[in-house]
Amino acid sequence: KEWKNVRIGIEGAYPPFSWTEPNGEVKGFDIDMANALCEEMKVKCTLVKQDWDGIIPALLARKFDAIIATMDITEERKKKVAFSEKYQHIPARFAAKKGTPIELTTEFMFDKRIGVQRATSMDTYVTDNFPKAQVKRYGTADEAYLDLKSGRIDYVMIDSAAISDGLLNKPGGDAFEFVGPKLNDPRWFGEGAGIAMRKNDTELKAKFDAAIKAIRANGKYKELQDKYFDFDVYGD
Amino acid sequence: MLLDLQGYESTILSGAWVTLQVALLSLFVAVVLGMLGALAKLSSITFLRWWATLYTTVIRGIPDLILMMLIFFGGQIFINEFNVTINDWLNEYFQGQDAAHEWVSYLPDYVDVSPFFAGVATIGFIFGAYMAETFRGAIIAVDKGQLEAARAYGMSSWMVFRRVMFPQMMRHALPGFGNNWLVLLKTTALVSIIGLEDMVKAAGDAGGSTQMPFTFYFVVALVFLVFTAISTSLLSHAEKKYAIVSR
Amino acid sequence: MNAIPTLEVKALHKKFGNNEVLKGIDLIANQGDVISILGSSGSGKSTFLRCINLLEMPNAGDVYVKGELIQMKPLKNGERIPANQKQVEAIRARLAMVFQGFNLWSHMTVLENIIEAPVHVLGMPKKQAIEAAHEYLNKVGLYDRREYYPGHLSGGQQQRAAIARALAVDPEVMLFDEPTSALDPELVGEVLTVMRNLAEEGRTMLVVTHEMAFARDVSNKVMFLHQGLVEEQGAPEQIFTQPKSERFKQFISSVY
Amino acid sequence: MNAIPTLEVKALHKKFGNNEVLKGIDLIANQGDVISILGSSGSGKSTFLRCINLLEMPNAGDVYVKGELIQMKPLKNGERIPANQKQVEAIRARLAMVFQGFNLWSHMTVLENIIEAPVHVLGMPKKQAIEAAHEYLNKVGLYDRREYYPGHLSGGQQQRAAIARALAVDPEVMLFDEPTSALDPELVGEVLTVMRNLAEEGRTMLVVTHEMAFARDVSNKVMFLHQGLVEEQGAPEQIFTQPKSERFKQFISSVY
Amino acid sequence: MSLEAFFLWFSQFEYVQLLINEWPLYLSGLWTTLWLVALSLFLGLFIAVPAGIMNNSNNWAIKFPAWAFIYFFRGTPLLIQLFLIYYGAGQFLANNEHPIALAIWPWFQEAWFCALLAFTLNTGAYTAEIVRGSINTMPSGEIEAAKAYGLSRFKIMSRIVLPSSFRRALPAYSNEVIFMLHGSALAGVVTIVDLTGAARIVNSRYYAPFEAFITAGMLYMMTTFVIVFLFKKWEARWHKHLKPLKV
Ligand SMILES: Nc1ncnc2c1ncn2[C@@H]1O[C@H](COP(=O)(O)OP(=O)(O)OP(=O)(O)O)[C@@H](O)[C@H]1O
Ligand SMILES: Nc1ncnc2c1ncn2[C@@H]1O[C@H](COP(=O)(O)OP(=O)(O)OP(=O)(O)O)[C@@H](O)[C@H]1O
Ligand SMILES: [Mg+2]
Ligand SMILES: [Mg+2]
Repeated sequence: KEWKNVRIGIEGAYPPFSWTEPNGEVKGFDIDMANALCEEMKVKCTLVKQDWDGIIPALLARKFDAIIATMDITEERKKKVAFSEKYQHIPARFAAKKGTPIELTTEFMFDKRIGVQRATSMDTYVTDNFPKAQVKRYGTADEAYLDLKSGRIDYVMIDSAAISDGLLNKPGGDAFEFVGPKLNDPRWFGEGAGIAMRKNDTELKAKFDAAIKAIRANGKYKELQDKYFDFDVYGD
Repeated sequence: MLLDLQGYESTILSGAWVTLQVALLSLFVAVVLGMLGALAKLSSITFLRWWATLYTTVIRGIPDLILMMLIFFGGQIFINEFNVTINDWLNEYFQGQDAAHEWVSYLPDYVDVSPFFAGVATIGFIFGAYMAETFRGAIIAVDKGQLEAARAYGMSSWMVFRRVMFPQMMRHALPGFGNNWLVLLKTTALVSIIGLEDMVKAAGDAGGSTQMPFTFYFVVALVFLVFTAISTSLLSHAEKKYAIVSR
Repeated sequence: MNAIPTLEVKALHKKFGNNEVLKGIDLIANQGDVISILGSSGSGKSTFLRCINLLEMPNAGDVYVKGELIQMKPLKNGERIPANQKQVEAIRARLAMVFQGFNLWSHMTVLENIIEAPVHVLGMPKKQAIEAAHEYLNKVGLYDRREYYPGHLSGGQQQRAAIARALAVDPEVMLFDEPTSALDPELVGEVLTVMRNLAEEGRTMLVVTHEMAFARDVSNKVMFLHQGLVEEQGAPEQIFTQPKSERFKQFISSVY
Repeated sequence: MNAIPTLEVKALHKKFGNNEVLKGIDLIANQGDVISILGSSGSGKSTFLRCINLLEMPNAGDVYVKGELIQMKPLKNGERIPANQKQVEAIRARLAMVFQGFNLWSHMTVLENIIEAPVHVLGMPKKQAIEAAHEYLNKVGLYDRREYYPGHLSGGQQQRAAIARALAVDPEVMLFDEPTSALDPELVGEVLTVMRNLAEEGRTMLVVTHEMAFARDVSNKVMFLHQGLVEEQGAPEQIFTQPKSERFKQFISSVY
Repeated sequence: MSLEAFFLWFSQFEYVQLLINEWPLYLSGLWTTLWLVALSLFLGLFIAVPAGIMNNSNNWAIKFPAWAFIYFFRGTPLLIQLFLIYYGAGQFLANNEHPIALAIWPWFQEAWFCALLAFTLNTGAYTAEIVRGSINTMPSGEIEAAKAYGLSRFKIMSRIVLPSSFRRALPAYSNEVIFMLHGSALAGVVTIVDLTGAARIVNSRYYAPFEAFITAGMLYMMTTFVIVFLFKKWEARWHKHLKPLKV
């Protein structure tokens, strides 16, 4: 099959990777990445916004052909979709009100209220590791931040870069901080974030892999990275 | 200030327009399905009656939100798999006829069910069931003699429906129709959950970004109140107009 | 007298389930005949009229309108259905029925009621239909009520409007089902006057009625139904004065 | 005769807006009196009854029950309201009303209807109320229907149930507003029989009626209202045979 | 095939596995839905009856608050009401030193409380309309009779008007109960794991929306049927006086 047109699923509520401007325009690292890769592959891209917890079903339902939305390459997901090579790797972290203690043990987390975004690898991690905690699942990260601020939950666990941008560096964010270590156990968080596609679209996967390699090599990747981050998001 | 929308005015406004479009188009779908459903329910053909009854019972037994998820995701998967199966089947057939036949998509591999379309289809489908009940009641309420008189003057079945049954049943259907419309209008709020950029979704995004959700949802509530107020006054106008006829 | 009767019914049978309501009724109506159909309640008078224009499907027997046979075909279950729906629709327009309960279309004004069938069934131009309607409205004395809705008219006015509606299709035969039974005595007078005028004009009419005075004075033929059969029939002066059937004697004595 | 009348009404006036319906009516009912109130439609008969138990507030005039004055206080707009709601409630229970439309409580059985006021207004123990109710039910011949809901009774049975309900509060005076006008002739007979028996027992009754036979044969006093005033009154044998007022003469001639 | 072999064969299907693994989640979701709905309906009655009576009043000062309450809650989507309460509380009550805020925040902090409040107010408003409607159709003669027998105003309300009206309101109320059950599917959007919330979690684990939601849909439908059945029984008892006598 010829790929002239690729429809790409994005989230649009996960700064700095993707967010929606007041006028409705979507921006962010994932968006720039999608455009750069498409340019590299010489295909026309259409961006389709989709809520996170429906993003894989929507891919399977062919609402779009690929997902570029900071999706960790996990074993669970690999059962349903194929992934390109990773295009970034950012650890997940807990955040809480300044001075909140944390221990990553079942006993300590007993009855603690932890907010995660539904259907993320963080959701699976918390559910698997802290069975006695109260896990609160949100549709978007923003909703989790709102409840953290109001005190409805004790911790949020989300991609560290997303927390920095969406919570810590926003007005009122100085009352909160990262707590606990960076978490990147491949068992839950995989080997980084990749582009998800349907399993039988093998040509498309090959194209994306090649394009990622190419923009890594030609400096385009670095250019985009520096626009959003002051550290290496590829995570070598 | 409470109602400072911080630059999101236009998104909310265009969201409101989307809400209105979804509502009106769904209403159209619902009326068509409702009419068909009502006629099927009253039909003498057992098969039609059976399907119509299944339709109305299932739809009214399951929450809108669940149905919406089912149709939005399941519906698309179903259509696509159906198309792919048909394509495979046709191609195999032609390959059997002619070994050199190349694989062709006879039906599109995917049908893009946009959230807008899915929303309209789903809400239309759901409210079709409610409309069917309303219309059925209204049809029953039309005096049999009125239809008999029409037949006695040589009208064909379609003409009986168009010239006598329909105008008379609308009068009986109007109150129920009005209620359904008001509920439908509010149900459009759910399309935000399946990702349509309507007013509620816009408010949610804005509320998330600014971390001031109350403000935006409050504005949305006000817009809904305006919509309801306009609808109610139009409906009571229409009811008055039809009421003259019935003494 | 014409060679071909305007309406001819032969051996008409009608069952509802196991209840055989009509057991073979014959009738010939020539141009200008006014036939009164009498019978006690439940004797099948309405059913007979409704079978003539196929609002009920007769189980056996034929109906001819001006010599044209209405085609029916039998089903397996013993019922029959119209063989040709178009023919039935065309015939119905030639046999205008005036219902006991008026059945005026309540969402239309009197005028709209009257022009409905001429315009939408017979395809008459609207303008011409309205002109004709005005004439019929004058005839039944309702001209000044033409813009009223049926719901705003008295019973007698509604019945007269229903008669105007029937006249408007210029029918071969007018079928009346107890045209006065829902009316109070004063209104009965109104309606009977109109019908008497129609009879004088030479309209062919079949009238189911309980008004003995009408049957005797206006009609030229009377038919008495009993237990699904024609128990007695003849010219009114003859059958009212010298009834042969015991049952009919009893009937007229109870109604008078 | 008692020194204190059971019911006394003095100079009762009632206006609806500018329409003065009652222009000063006086009435004295002694123990055991059966007073028929006659009058053409719209003459204010119902209004008069309804003013007595304050379902309508009279604009002027006094009502005494066994010598006790019902207290009212005037408002600025010319209307009056009860001065003491408790007193009104107590008085109403002593003046039981039987309505033209029966007005039985539709969600209660006949028995429940009858014990409602004794138990919840008079505070009678339920058991005792039920025993009494059985007696009244026997009196009106409805004992075997006591578990029925009003919707399942015929009109005459409903009216008799309403009478039993009124009897159950053992009222000083029973007020009847056209107790038979909604009934068919057969049912009228049923109800009048019950009322005749009550009269014979010595109940004090005020009866608005169109039944001349009842007025003449059962009541001991007749009152004819016309244009808001008492046009004629007296013992029945006297006023039916020698009516003084022209209007009343005309009235009885039209009703007979 | 032995039973065990059959079971193995049967359980290889993905959907069966999903059911085997996740039924406790669905059950606890169903339980949450049920108590949330039951409690809201119960509490809603305490709002509905006074609000319905007040909205019938001729006194403007009594009528207006009830009217405004009913108008707002019937005129806006339940989803918006839920958001307003949940996020409104977060925005205005949390981190607020005002003594009232301090006193009530512990309640509003809980998602279930916000959902319960939103549902209660919503069903309260809808039920108030039902109450008002059935009070309005109370035969005025029966009220007069009650007055004529000296029942006090309170007794007239409590012994005659309300019992009779409730009976007439029953069919409309049974619809409201079903709507509330369906409406409660929204509880999931504020982190409550109700039946829909359970389905969404299952969906996110298996990426199988159709299976996840159809299971919830079936459970909702069964609940609906049970409710319909119970109301039929209740009506049979309460509506004896309206039905024709059995012979
Ligand atoms: N649709 C029907 N299904 C079954 N039985 C019917 C139907 N219509 C009429 N009947 C029966 O046929 C018999 C004749 O009915 P029909 O209405 O013709 O009587 P009628 O002579 O017009 O009486 P009336 O003077 O009371 O109008 C009655 O016993 C009636 O019960
Ligand atoms: N609530 C009211 N408001 C205004 N006018 C009223 C009211 N009730 C009665 N009237 C008027 O008072 C007059 C007397 O009415 P009332 O019902 O007492 O007559 P009645 O003698 O009982 O007549 P009937 O024999 O028809 O029952 C009538 O003209 C009526 O229109
Ligand atoms: Mg008949
Ligand atoms: Mg009266």
